[in-house]
Amino acid sequence: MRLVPSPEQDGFAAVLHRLLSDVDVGATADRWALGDAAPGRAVWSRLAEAGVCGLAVPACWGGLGGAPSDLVLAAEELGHHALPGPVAESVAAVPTLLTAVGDDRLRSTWLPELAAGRTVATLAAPPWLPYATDAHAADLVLFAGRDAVRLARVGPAHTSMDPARRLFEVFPGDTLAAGADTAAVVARALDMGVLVCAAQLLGAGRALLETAVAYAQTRHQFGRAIGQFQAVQHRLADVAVALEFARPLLYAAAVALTRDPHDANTVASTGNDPHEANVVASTGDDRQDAARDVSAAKVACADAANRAARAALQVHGAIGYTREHGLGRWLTRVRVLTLAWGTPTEHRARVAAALGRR
Amino acid sequence: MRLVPSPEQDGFAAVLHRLLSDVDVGATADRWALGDAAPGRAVWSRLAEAGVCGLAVPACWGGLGGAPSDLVLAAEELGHHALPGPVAESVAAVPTLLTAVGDDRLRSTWLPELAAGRTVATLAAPPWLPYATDAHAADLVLFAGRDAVRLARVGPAHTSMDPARRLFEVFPGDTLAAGADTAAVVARALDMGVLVCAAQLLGAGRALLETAVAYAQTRHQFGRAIGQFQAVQHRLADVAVALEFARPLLYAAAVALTRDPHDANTVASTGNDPHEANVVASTGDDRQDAARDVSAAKVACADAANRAARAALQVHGAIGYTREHGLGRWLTRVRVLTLAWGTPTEHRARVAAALGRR
Amino acid sequence: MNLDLDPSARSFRDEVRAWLADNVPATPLPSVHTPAGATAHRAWERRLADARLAVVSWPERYGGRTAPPLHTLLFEEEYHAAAAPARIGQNGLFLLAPTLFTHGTPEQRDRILPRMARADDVWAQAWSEPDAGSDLAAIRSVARRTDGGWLLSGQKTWSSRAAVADRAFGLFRTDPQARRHRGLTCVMFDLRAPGVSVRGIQQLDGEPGFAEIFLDDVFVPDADVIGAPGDGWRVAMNTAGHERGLTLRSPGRFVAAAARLVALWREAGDPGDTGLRDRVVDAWIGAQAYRMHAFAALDAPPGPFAASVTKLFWSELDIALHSTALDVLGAHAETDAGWTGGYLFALAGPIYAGTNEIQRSIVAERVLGLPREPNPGAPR
Amino acid sequence: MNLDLDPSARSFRDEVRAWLADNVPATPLPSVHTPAGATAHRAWERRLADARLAVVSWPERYGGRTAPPLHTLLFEEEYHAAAAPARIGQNGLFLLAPTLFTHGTPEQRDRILPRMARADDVWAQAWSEPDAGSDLAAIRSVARRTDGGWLLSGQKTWSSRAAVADRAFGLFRTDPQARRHRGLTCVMFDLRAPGVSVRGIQQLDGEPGFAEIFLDDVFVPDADVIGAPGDGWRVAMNTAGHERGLTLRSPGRFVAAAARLVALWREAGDPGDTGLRDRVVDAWIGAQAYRMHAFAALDAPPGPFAASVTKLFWSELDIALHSTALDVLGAHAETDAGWTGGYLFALAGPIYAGTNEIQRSIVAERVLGLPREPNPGAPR
Repeated sequence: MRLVPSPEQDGFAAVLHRLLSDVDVGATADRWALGDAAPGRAVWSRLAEAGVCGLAVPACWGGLGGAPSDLVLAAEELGHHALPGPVAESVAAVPTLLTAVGDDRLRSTWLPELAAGRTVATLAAPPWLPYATDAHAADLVLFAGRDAVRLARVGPAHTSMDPARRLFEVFPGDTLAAGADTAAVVARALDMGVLVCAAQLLGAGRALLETAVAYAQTRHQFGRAIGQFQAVQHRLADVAVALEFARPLLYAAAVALTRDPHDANTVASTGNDPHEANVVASTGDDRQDAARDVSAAKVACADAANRAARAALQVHGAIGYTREHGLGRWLTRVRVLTLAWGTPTEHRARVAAALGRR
Repeated sequence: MRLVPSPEQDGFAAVLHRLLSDVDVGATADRWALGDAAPGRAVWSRLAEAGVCGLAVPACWGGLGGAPSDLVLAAEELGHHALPGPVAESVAAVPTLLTAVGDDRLRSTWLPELAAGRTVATLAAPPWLPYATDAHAADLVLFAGRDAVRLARVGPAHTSMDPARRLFEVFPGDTLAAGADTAAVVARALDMGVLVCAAQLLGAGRALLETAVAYAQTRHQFGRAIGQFQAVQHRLADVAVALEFARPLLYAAAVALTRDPHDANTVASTGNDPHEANVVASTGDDRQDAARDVSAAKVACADAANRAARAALQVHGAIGYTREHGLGRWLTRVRVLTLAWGTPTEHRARVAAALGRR
Repeated sequence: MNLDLDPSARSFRDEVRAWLADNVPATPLPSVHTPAGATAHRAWERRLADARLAVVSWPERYGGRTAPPLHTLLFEEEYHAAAAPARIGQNGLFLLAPTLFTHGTPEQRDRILPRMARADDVWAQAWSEPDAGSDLAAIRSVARRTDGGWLLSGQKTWSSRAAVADRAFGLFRTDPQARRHRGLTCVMFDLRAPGVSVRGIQQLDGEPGFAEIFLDDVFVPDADVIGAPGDGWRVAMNTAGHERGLTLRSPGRFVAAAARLVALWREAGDPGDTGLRDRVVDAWIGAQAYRMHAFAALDAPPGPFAASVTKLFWSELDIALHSTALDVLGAHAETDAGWTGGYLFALAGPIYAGTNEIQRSIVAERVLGLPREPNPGAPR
Repeated sequence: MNLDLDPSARSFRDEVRAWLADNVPATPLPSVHTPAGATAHRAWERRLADARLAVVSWPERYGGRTAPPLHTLLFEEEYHAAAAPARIGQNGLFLLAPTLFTHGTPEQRDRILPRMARADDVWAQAWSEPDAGSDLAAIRSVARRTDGGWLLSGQKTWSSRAAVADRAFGLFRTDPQARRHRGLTCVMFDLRAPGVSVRGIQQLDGEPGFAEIFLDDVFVPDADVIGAPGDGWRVAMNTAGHERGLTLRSPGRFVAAAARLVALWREAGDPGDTGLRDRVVDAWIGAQAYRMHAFAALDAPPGPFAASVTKLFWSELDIALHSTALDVLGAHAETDAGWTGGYLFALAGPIYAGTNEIQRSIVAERVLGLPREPNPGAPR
């Protein structure tokens, strides 16, 4: 991994973009919102065929043993299309957890199924994830405490501001792993989830900007395209700047997670690119560096995506405020992902701690 | 006092505006910056003749016994012209202190002189005022602790970001008053200073907006007046909105200070206007209400003035960045007054305390 | 919020407060946009009208009390503080009625206002069209002259309340030769008349608050034209001022929302998070500013474009306030339908009643006096 | 900030760090804008040049090391982290030199660059005129053909470093018939030549960083024209890209400022103020973002208008960073000349090198592909 995607990674992202463009993700999300996960699970299977679901699963368990940067590229496309479902949980956090905790029986049961897209997993991990997202559509539900990983029993559901999302209370069940070593694994697995969440936000922000630009090019008022008005031009320019400078933080966070020693099981093989090593600001504590850089990426991607959301709605006007138009799928997703996987305030506090003061 | 100035108050403001327009305040400020207070003191005398310096001095000590709202109107004009000098100290805080503490000898010595503009006073009151502003040009320097008022000895000077301002370290000297009663008087006197500071900020913000509008009307680039570009139009519109909604908070704060019982010595006579009573949000604790409303006004006026400053500089471009143009007098004054007399954070904390939580 | 009021205002305020305490339903009514909800809200309006609280500022003959503007502000504060039901009649009460007081005939007022005050007639507004959103002067719907009246044809959209309303008012082109602002006429029409069809539009917040209205040779009598034919733009601008200003979005609404935010923060906010505290404080200050601004306006009547200044302020305040509430709730926010619904509704604020971009241009050119943007079709 | 580098980069970085530790003056040099300061800064540049650190990316024949771009980024990081002196030669080194590498002749490079690298010649830029600020194409200063060269006349303003510089470069109108962007030519001239007078302009931050230049039939030979006569706009746009991008305002500058802000906050900031903490963190994140963006650009060369995106980012970051520092200091801020001076200088960021309004229009139209604003004289 470098701070720009490799040609192979760009190709992978392009494949996913075509795959999701061919699917009616909007209709899938509407069905998902009604509690019908079948079309969504079908998309999930196709994504698994393309390799998305096995990126965080080691090759020995049927996965691809990809790097965090591969996850970032994939998640950005999933966010770009506002795909519903427990993406960060099932594609990143849970496989990372299961790879490092428990026993081989557990791994052989779940990891190949996750990689193949036949199993979808979700996760509660208070305080960042007080609920398990979309447990109704998941086959495996975990509960991660600070230093323990447990199976979870699913409780009552809550509707979300994002219609294509349902949140479930969970109760801790059988313990899979506990203790000091587990704490480090949990921290790393959650950071993988945060990384994927940040990538989804960046992708969603990019989609919102693209949609707003396209609309501003064609919508006419006062005898000209609204994209000719400075108010529209300058607002979208600011969005472009925010997205442009969030992306390198996201890629840098992926590099930092690659260097994190708790990564041994999955991506150690990618850590030796000399160029990559050039660009990481190291304090000598790889775990803290990774936490800091992941948090910085989440803050910046959420900020950029929220700017994009506000701007895109304002450019669209009333039409963007209708369910029918579909812009709302991105608007609500962005707001929800901003507060999930750690709020901006919580992530800023982590950066502050790394800067030497809480 | 009502939430809009009376015709008499508008007339008073107009007199001050003419008076200060006839003076070359810019040249006065330049001399003041060089340590020559004489021209500034001459302006001060003329302001005293117009009644400004006696507003917070009771009639029995040679003043006008004006209401806080009168001070607001006057201070807004002084801020509008960016007059140098310890305005809030000498016109509001120190007379309020001296009226309520110490003995008649002290009052007879200082209050008539202050009202006549022959004496200029300044004040240190940590943490809001760690230094005494412009002590080199003052005849009386006080030090206000939480529950004590002392004379101050003047120490080393520091230059300020605002060239027409010099800050002096002070050391507490003879005690003029101390004790629980004094604490309430100090709190009220400082709030009178904050009120005047907020009014200066609002006036400065208004001046910055006026200057920017005038420049945008005449400066041409790309074949048209720059005020025809939406980027300029919309930015200045936002400044106008901020100023428009800061003003009623300022006037409401003046009403709240009028109702504060510690006001007995100076402005009790104006507290019975039935209309005025309509509009004050009361919690039953007049001191806390006054503190809350003064803080809200300072926050809003500082915010509006800072927006005005940023916008005015941007509209002017490089010419506004030169000393020669004079815009800088308002730019630096606004920044300095924002942090003096309590920072926005400190004032928000006071509002929060009044809302039931620190 | 206690106000020390003169005896008349205090007595009015106390009456309103007591009546609301006795009468506001303990459980919220169903959504105003559903059939059951519409029925319940109409019944609520009749109870308000029976207490002579529906339209306190109107003359008594139309159901009001000829109350001074101060009383209207106090009524709104109490109404929102009590979390009383949404006003199903709001488009009539706050937009059409002020227009009729200015531009209507005595006959129109006598015929329309008493029924409006009791929600016997619920009104929708029908301004926008698919190609005339921000650019309202681009209206294409027409009113053609016919015997004793006009025949309306065309399509309206973003029509608030139309799905549950009885009647609507809007702008139609009566002179097809005239360009843009000219040749427009303000017309009232029956939403159940032959030739009218209404289709609800579901909003982001889940409510079908908007509708499209399709009109095909819908007859309206001359008596239902407001102002002179061809003078519709002037009439509409008068209405827009009310829409942008404090008649539709009164300070009481934001003062009540800020009080709820403060309560939420005290209950659920991280006490160590001073950044959050500062944003809660700023929302409270903003609501107070709007409130004090409105009280001040009682003594110093605002200028002709003041509603644009006001609209910019409350629409941004509303978003900041609700956004802060979501951040107080943190990871739990997305499950709180009350605050998330309020947030999504707030996001529409900078769009409806004339986008904030339009308002900023109006403030710049009409209030500040900046030179006009070179613009072939500005609606100002 | 430790970087794990490949051996060549590490060795270069270590050399730079060690040299700066040994050579950066313990007390800051006098202001570069004073005569004494200019002399001291020229001497400093010669020491840098003697260590072959003045222009590491340039070819060796001009005084450089032909170092890769990564080394330039590392040099800048070390230079700013060491709080080394301002570069008196910056307008030449970072603006004119890249222009000469693209548009200059070998003769010009041989003649000009070695002297520039040693500050034997200090260069000023002379773009703006009183009526051509944002609208650079409105330039009126002329270059009239004469025997063997050109005669320059007119007035330039906002000329950085002109008060202490030896030579300057700027745009002049060589074809009086051509309109706006056409008929302009990029010319170098001697600030001490007959017919030139320079007047310093005092800035808000107290420094005379700008000057006005008055030209009255100043002779320049043909050899001092950059590019073809009439092709000046294209040459100038190339220079402007460098001015807006990371050659003039490198990430190292902001990374160092953010580190100083973090240190200030740890030392003087209220530890209970999480709002302040969040702003310090945002400034640090912003500096990191710029840094990572620059490293990424080593592998994926940026598009033609990337410098506009970059300029918007660093100019806003600089203001936020310094504004936060003032708030860390609170009531004591105004007496801290270092941070207040930095704040005032940051305020100029959205103005110079093309106002941010111009940059936003460029990003919207050239990067995002929005339709062009109807504009008689856009310089893009």
